[in-house]
Amino acid sequence: METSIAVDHMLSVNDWMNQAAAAIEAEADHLTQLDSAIGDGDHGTNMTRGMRGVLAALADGDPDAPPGKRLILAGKTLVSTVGGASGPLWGSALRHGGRALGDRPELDGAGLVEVLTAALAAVQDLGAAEPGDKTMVDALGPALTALRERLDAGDPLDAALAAAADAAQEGARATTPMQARKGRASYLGERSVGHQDPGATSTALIVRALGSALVTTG
Amino acid sequence: METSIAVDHMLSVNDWMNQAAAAIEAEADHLTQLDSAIGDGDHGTNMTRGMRGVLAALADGDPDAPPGKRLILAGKTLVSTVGGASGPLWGSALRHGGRALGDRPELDGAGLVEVLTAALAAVQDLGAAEPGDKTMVDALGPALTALRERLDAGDPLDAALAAAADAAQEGARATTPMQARKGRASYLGERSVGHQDPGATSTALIVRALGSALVTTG
Amino acid sequence: MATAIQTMRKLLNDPEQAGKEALAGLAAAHGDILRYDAGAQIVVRADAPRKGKVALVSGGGAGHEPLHGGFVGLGMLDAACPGEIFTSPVPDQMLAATKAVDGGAGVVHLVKNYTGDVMNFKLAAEDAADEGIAVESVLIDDDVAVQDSLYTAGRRGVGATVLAEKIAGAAAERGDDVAAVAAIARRVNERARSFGIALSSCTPPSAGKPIFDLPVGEMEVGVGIHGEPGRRREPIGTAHEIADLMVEAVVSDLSPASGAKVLAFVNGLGGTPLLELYLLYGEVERGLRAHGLEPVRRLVGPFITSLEMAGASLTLLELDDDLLSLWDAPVHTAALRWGA
Amino acid sequence: MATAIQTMRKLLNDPEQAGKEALAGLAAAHGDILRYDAGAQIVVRADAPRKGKVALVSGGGAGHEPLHGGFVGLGMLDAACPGEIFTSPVPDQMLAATKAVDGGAGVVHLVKNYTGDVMNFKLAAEDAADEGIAVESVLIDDDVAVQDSLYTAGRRGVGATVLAEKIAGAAAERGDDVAAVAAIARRVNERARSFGIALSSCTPPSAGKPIFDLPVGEMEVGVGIHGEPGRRREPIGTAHEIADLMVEAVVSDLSPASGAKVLAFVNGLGGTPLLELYLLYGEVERGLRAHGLEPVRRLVGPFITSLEMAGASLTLLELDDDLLSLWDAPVHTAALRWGA
Ligand SMILES: Nc1ncnc2c1ncn2[C@@H]1O[C@H](COP(=O)(O)OP(=O)(O)O)[C@@H](O)[C@H]1O
Ligand SMILES: Nc1ncnc2c1ncn2[C@@H]1O[C@H](COP(=O)(O)OP(=O)(O)O)[C@@H](O)[C@H]1O
Ligand SMILES: [Mg+2]
Ligand SMILES: [Mg+2]
Ligand SMILES: [Mg+2]
Ligand SMILES: [Mg+2]
Repeated sequence: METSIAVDHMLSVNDWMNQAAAAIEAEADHLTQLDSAIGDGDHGTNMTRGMRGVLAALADGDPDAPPGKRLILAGKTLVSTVGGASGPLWGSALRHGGRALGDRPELDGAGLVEVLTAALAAVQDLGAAEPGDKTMVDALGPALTALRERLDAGDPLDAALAAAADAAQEGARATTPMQARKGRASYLGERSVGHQDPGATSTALIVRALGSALVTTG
Repeated sequence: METSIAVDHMLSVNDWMNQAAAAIEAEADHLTQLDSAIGDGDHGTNMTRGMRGVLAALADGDPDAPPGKRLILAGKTLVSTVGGASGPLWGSALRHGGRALGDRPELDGAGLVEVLTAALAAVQDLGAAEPGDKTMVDALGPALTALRERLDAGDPLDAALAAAADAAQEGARATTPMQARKGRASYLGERSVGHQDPGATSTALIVRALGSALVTTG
Repeated sequence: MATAIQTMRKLLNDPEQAGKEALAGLAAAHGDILRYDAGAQIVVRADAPRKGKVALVSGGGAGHEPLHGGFVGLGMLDAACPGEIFTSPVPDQMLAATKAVDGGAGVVHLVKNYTGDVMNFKLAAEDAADEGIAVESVLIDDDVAVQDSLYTAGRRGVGATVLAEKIAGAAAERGDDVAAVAAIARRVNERARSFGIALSSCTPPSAGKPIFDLPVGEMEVGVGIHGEPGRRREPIGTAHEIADLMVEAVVSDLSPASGAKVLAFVNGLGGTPLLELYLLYGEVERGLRAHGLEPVRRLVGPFITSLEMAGASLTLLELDDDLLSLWDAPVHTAALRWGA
Repeated sequence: MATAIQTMRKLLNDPEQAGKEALAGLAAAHGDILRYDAGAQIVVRADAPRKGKVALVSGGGAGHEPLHGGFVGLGMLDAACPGEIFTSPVPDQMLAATKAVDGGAGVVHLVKNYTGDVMNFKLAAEDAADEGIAVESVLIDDDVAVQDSLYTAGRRGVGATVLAEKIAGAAAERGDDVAAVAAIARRVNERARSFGIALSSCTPPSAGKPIFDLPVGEMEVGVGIHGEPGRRREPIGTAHEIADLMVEAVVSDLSPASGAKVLAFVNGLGGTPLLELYLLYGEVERGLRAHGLEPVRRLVGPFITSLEMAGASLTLLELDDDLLSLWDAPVHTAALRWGA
């Protein structure tokens, strides 16, 4: 178990992953439907398989591991179980996010900004997507920006997380009119316009799950 | 051209085949539909192809050939163009029917009885179907019986042909409750019950066409 | 009759010409193996006639590709007579094929047991006899879904046709005489049984619509290869259940020796992809072993099809040493090739 | 997520396990050629590793059978890494395969150009380098339906994959070193172009319903092999028109030398039977000759599929003497076999 030293401004990696897995699984059919329109109809299945793997790995893992190590384990598990585009992308995101934390015993708001910064960099490094290319970057980028701005402005973590989640969701919605320039959807050219990107949509779910990962007991 | 020596009691092979071809072609979709239910959905196409071949062969054939030779040519053409079960069966029927006529210059009612007797024998010889097996025999057999009885009773040829056509049609209808014991439909076992036999149905059309083959000019 | 191609999910020009155009394409693609005589409407081995070799001729309706044209070549058929789709060819074709491949050692006709095929081949054999060519006819009737009785058309010829063409073809290649080649083909037929199931209907190009309606979630059990409905309709089973059904049907009818070496042939009906056929094969092998049988040779793929029908059939052949070595002998056709 | 098999016309047990069960069946049917390591989720040549031979590894999502597992064997792949259906495999598989087949002469990864495949193979190559195995990666991107530009994911890898696996496999078999094998594979990719059309959608087992809706009478033009919609939708054309469209697309992009000798590969997408593929091949050959090209080798059949999708693709490879002799070299795999 992670030890939490204060109420409401620390995050549990396990809770985050648990909530994310539940949200992904609940929305799996929808994600697959989105991927059917502009991809190959497997995104819901891919992410479900990956998140189940992550939960199993965390359950089997070292109970005393610090958050960074947990994130690395989660990322490795995604790489090893998902495949497709989303596996290496989210996998590398969490691995690099975890590495950014090093051995720090706790994950607080500032730490999360570092995690998401490293995650976004990893996604862009591997996938070379720019904002506006109709990918998960269009959800992750705005989420990070919103989080950083709210924390910089002194907002409490829960409010900042809510803002980040809204920004990710808004970013996902904003992919609809875009023409895809990366991933499978790019094969469709102009026909990709008018559909919401599945990866951005699942990313918004994962970001939203952070709000349920606040450690409320000390 | 055939020479006709009297009004209304001679038959033209060419007219018979022309009328039969027209009737088959008009009903082709229906025949194929019947064959789809208990066979392989090609009976309309098969018979249409065959009858077209027959018309072409008769048009190319010796204009002075007697009816028997014309029937042999029609039969050979069916054998050579139809394939399937109906090709050899109707082909042999007409070949043997034609042979029964020899070189006789005309085809009258008595001749037609001989033709159909030989035809039915040929069908049963090749296909080994008994009445009640749900095949063309169930239309051809009753037609022959009705024709023979009416002519024996002294009815005029046109009335006898109408009776034969009605008997064939009734015979075809009567195949519906039968369980097929020959041909493809027999593979269905009890599932063949409740469907009218396509070959009996086309046979009724061919018999009915005889009524339009009466030579009315001398 | 003219059917618009817009009613079908098919690559066609004129639906009525589909079979013939496919043969022209087959010949264009495999000119080293075979030639297509469009006039006589036959497919003939490129190097026919082979002097002194018994010639093997088969044929039947089109729509079962690669059967039969795809099996013309070294170690298999000398000629194939393709009819219209699902319609037996006519005697003229069989006679032309017989004459084209006769190398003086006699000709064997491999005939699938369908009323039309049997009657047309019978008329052709009579014609060939008139022309002085000795023809031995072998009837293939391996489909256990159909009750064999004196009062029916008898069992259908299905998957065993492929195996008989391969094995009898090898016997002919090795120099067996006409009686021996025919005997081998008959032995294959005697030692083989098949059973098929369909998950969809199929659409003959000239009909333009499916032969029967089959709702998703149901299967036709005991189908042949002409888009006919099967013996009964059931809710679709798992591959495990379907394999058990097939294995049970063929094994109980064949009654192979316990521990017998068998060739298991899982055939696709045209629209079912290899992923599913291999998945089914795994289940079939499990089922065969559970019956104490030893699969030593396998053939998995769409080799005798029913247009684009979804479904599969199992053919089981009990092997002896001679059948096994003939199966392994070189073959070089469009659809089967090894050792050559 | 659990999808009932009752919603599909498929031979399945658990839809989620379809790919793995098919591999088990493949291995059961072809134990002489390959083995399936279910733990590592890889298919490996039965006699791997081959000491001193460059090893060829490919992989990608399942659902394209016989690609890639059906191409493991002498003269082609040393190992295949099959992902979930339509989902790239994971680096662990590629690493395990690479280690299993490394014969000390280096390993070539043949990677179809899809974001997922490229990224997973990239991570695997990094892992292999960490373990001291030199990996050369070759990207296949032959699909001219997709615009290649710096601002897209680039062209997809489709039919050329089969040809590259065959030809690079032969080069490895003849003893070429790792750079030479990779160079040959790159040459195949450079001299090959593909274009596909779909007449139906397809249904991933775990999704349980078709990826897109395509009314009868329409076709998707410019599709890949993952059930993606194509570049545009049009009323279905005749085989003649479709062949012209395909030939025009690949020839104009490839710009082969006039009079060039070519290999024409007419590929079925899974649900289209051989009758139609040969019919299309005849039209393709006509089209190629009209462009002054000389087809000297052909491959016709379902070799790189999109589950049970109806449709076809054309891959054109401009040959030189070396590519031709490597194409003709012996191959013994489940799906392609000659000379061995
Ligand atoms: N180059 C890329 N950079 C960032 N995200 C990408 C890239 N390519 C694809 N994606 C994301 O991956 C999602 C698709 O994931 P998924 O369906 O699981 O994989 P695949 O496309 O291999 O089937 C897309 O919706 C998109 O958000
Ligand atoms: N043994 C037989 N004797 C008489 N008629 C038969 C026999 N077998 C089949 N038929 C007839 O042939 C018809 C089917 O003809 P057709 O569909 O053209 O040939 P196929 O069955 O070869 O597709 C059946 O409806 C039946 O009337
Ligand atoms: Mg996807
Ligand atoms: Mg019929
Ligand atoms: Mg028929
Ligand atoms: Mg995918």
